[in-house]
Amino acid sequence: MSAATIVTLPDQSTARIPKMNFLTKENGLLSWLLTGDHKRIATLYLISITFFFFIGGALAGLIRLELLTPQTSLMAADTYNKVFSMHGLIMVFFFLVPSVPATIGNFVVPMMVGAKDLALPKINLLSWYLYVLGGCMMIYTMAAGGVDTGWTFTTPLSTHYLNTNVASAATAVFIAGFSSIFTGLNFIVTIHKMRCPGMTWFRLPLFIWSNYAASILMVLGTPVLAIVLVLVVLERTVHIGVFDPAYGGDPILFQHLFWFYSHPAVYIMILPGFGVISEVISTFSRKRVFGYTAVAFSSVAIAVFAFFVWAHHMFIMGISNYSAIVFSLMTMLVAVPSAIKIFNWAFTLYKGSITFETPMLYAFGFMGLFTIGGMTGVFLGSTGTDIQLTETYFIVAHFHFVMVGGMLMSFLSGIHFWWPKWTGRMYPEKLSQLAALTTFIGFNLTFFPQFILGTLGMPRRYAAYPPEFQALNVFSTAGATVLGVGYLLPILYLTWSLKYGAIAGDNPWQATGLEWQTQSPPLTENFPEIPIMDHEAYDYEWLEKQQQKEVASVG
Amino acid sequence: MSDSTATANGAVAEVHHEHPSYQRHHFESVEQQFDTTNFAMWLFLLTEVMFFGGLFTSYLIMRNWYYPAFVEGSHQLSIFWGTANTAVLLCSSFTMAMAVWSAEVRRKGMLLLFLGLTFVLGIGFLGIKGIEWHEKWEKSHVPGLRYSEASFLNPASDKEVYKEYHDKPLAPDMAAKTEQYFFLYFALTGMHALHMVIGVGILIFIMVRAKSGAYTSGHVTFVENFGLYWHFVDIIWIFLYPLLYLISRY
Amino acid sequence: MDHISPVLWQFLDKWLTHFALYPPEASKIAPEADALYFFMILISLVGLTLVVLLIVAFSILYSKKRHPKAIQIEGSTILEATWTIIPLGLFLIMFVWGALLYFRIYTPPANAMNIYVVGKQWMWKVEHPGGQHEIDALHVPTGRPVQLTLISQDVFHSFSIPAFRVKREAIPGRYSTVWFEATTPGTYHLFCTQYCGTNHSQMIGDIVVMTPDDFRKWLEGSTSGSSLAQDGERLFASLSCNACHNARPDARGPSLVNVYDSQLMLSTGQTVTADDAYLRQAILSPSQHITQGYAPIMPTYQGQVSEEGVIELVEYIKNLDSDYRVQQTLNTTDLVPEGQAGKAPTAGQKPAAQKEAKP
Amino acid sequence: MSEPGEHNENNQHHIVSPALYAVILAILLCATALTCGMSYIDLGEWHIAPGLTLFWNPVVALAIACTKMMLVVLFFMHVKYSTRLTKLTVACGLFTFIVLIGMTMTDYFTRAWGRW
Repeated sequence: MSAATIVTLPDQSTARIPKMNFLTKENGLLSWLLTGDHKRIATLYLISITFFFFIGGALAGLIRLELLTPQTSLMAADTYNKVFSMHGLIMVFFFLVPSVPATIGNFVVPMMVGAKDLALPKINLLSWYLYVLGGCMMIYTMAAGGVDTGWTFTTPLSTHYLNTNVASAATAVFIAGFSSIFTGLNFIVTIHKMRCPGMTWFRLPLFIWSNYAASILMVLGTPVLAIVLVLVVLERTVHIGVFDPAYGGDPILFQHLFWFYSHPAVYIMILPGFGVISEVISTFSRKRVFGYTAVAFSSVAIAVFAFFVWAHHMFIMGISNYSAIVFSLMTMLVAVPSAIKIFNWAFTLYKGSITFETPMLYAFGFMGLFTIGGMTGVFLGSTGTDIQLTETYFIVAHFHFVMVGGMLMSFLSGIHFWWPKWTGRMYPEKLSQLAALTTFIGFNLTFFPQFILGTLGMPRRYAAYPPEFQALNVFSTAGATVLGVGYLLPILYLTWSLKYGAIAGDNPWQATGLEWQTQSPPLTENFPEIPIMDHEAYDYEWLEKQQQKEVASVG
Repeated sequence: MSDSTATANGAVAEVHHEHPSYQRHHFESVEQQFDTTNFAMWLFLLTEVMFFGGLFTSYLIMRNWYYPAFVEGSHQLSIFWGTANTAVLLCSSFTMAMAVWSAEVRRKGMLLLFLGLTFVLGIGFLGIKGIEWHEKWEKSHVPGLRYSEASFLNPASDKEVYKEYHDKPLAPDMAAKTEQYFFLYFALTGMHALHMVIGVGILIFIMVRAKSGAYTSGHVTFVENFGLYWHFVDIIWIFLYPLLYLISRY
Repeated sequence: MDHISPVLWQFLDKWLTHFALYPPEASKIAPEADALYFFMILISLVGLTLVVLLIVAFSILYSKKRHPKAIQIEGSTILEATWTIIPLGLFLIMFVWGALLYFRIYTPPANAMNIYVVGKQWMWKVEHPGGQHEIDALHVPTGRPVQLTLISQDVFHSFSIPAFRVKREAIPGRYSTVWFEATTPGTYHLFCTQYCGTNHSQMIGDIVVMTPDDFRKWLEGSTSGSSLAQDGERLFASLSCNACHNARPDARGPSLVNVYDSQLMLSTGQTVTADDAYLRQAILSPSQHITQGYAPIMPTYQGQVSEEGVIELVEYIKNLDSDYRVQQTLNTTDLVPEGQAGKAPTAGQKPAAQKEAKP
Repeated sequence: MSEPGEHNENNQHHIVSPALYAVILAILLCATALTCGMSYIDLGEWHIAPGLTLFWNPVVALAIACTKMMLVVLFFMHVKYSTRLTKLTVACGLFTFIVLIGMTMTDYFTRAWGRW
């Protein structure tokens, strides 16, 4: 063990990947498509969301290219509208929502609670099939000419004024929504009912707490999105409905119902990311997370408050000003738990023994970017500043700081962190550190100028813009190129590592979670026998004793 | 959620205790399996509550805004069929509860009888709903597809309803809002009927399996969970009935 | 600039000459909005610096090289309470400050001059009370509060003037209002910021702020010949509104004289203020707005009158302070002479004091 | 939130007797008849404040519906005999449902207060 790293790998000349593991258990395509194993489903999810991430990313690239010049020089305005709509729809519903829960969560949640599988393996598989079905609908939508509603389906634009493929896009989101409901449902049931003996609620890793909170939001929020999309499609078909102002309907009602899901949805996206960060920070500073209870309950608090803040998307849209004040106040309250988390993570480092492997670098990136993203969220939650900043690039920048700077950073952090467990092999450390750095620099170059653009008043969703905004847009596009490289690198070296990476052994990070106490890649039912949890979460002293015992018994 | 064991077996040879064939591999005990699936069903019902929640919210707002239109729209519904349907659905809930009871006390004949009764009542409900919808079509009260405001602009022309309620003619702009009422009527009852159709479909599946004795050997989970679903659909109707049918009948 | 500048320095030069971190402050509210904005920036910077400092300092002090053995700490209630209460306090300050600003921006003063704005795919139509029509442009004077009454005739649009720090959505089917008082003459951007379909990015325009003198000249120079109220009068006549809404004893509809801004008792027993929004609703969906003592016989004008038409009617009713006008209303030659246009009537609390001069 | 020892205990399946089911059904049918009958009687209204009136008919109808729902939930759906977790789940669903409707209504009911 060198001084700069905690990585402990087995002797490479003798080490082998265990012959029996979930990847080698059965062979053939059918054994994957009909599997009930959460780890295989997680793998299927990982492949499919990566696919959609790169489609969404390519669309983002097109957006940035178009915005290089003030005119609509690369594509016509309606093409641009379709491109950003598809970018939003794909990234939100087919990448961000399922990203951490359906891949990493699916993979580690049962292991962390010490179960053989998720409670409902077939529902888990069904959820993946629904995801794929929704994804196919989305690809069909794109092939059939796209949709240009923006990802928010704003009525009456989406119901009466567009003749693009709104119905198929709504169906795609509807189906993907049920995929997300089933994942959330499965997690809640698993966390309640499948914990191994000794695993009390306060011995659960924080990753479980945050996924639990996100799952509550999925189960309770998503159906409202489903019904609102049904109403939109109905209104498009029969040309009458409750959102139609010409017939006495109220378009703001759509906003209420849509944001009732879609605001909690951003917590669905970010909460699991919080969980990853808790795991990573603790592991690489060799310390129990500072104020475990506070961090755990702050996740639950976010989940509860999330349902009281949705109308902050509508401050200037004509809701009652009294109502706006109430929602603004609740928004301020929901910001507090996030602040608590940030400081608790920072103080986890205090008196730790810190090393700087790739997951930790991503986690540091996350903390910086999420602080900016979170603080700018307060700008938008405060009614007065919201008037100036909403619907401009400030919103775009804020959202991307939270979602890309927060969620994607934590997703990449988690992927690197659990990669050895997943595949049994290490990724190349130096290259991945480079990728983390590239991503961080590229990200800031891309999205920081957008804060200034937004403050200057540049509206979002503009295919063409006044020429004085060009300089900052050029910076942003340049940054996007760097960011693109940062995202392509992991896909290359992670694929490479599948065959050539160093053998990782059971627990390369010396982490305490139950998932690290089994072989890598794990067995089909995770543990040779159901573990008994006899220590607190993040108990590094327990781990040390355990290892000494093993050494002693081998000796 | 059937009881076949498709889950791949553990790689390492595990020492298995004897357990019933319907116990899924990743559970430690039958009780755990029952608890888990039962809880999952409840969570699924939560999503259903929120699914209808969006519709109920829309309904409440529109009703508040266009109360006169909702009153006269509601007068167009048949209170007889509506009440009859409520009774039918409540009875089907009772027979479903009895079916679960039969499974628990392991009486196959009784189980089949009560499942059959539930099925018949479910179909009966859908049939009555069909009659009502057909009547709406005949009277041109299907929003967007076949709609006429005649019964509201000139209630006297609609003799049967007029005889009973003596509705005053609605102003033209308010008469137009009756379309909102019927839009919500069809959205709410349509969504409810869709759930009934799914329920009846699963009921057929259960009856087939019950015939082979699958649920009368101690494994009642699936019947019990389906019962929860069926009662939930009943509860939705319990609210739809006063909200849609019983607006200002005096 | 049709193409990307080929030479880097040209680009940098352009950037440096145009460089700005925030838009010009051209309205009375702008410095106030900026004060809150900069306060928030300051707090954010402090917070960010604190987090980064903590991370960097701890990373150096407690790196594995320096600090090979971690010391387990469970947590600290005092510290956690600190970073719960301090952010909460700061957020609450921002909340109160923001709310005060919000109410200020969305509560027009009583003496504001009213200008109507209709949004449609994809243009802004501006209607001055004096009858000046503008498309994708808005001329306003300095030193005078201006209230905009916004409506959309199709989808959501949003009327945004970054230099004034104000923005308000134009909602289909409902009036919304916003106000500002311009301070610096010049030309500023007007954007539609709510995505509204294909040519969303073309729905832009200019806000031209002029000195009061220039503004008066502009009003006189761009008059369309008749004021909004006069257009409304014609429409009122052609729709035969005066058949019922007259002050005769046997009138089937309530008299509209001085109705604007008065308290009306409705047939439902509610009392409402007859403001712009009420008048609009009463024209388009009359049955929900029946004045007590009248039968619900008024037909709806939904789909028959355009949003501009409704605005003209509202403006006409606003300025109606004698039944003489209603009686004479078919006689369209009997109109207000030109030159009154400069004194744009204002939507205010004291209708009698602000009426156009009668012939 | 936590449910200590939820693995093994509390699984004594409470089997409700058919007689109780029949009684519940009878009450439900009576309640249906009652709510139907009540709708033909004008129960009047309560003027709480100018512009804010409470009509008793829908209140009574909804109260009866809620009672019926409670009976179905408690007995037909066995919640009365279920774990605290199930009860909490039901409560959670009702709570979110009320938040959706209630918080949306805060907007609609206060729009009339101001001149915006």
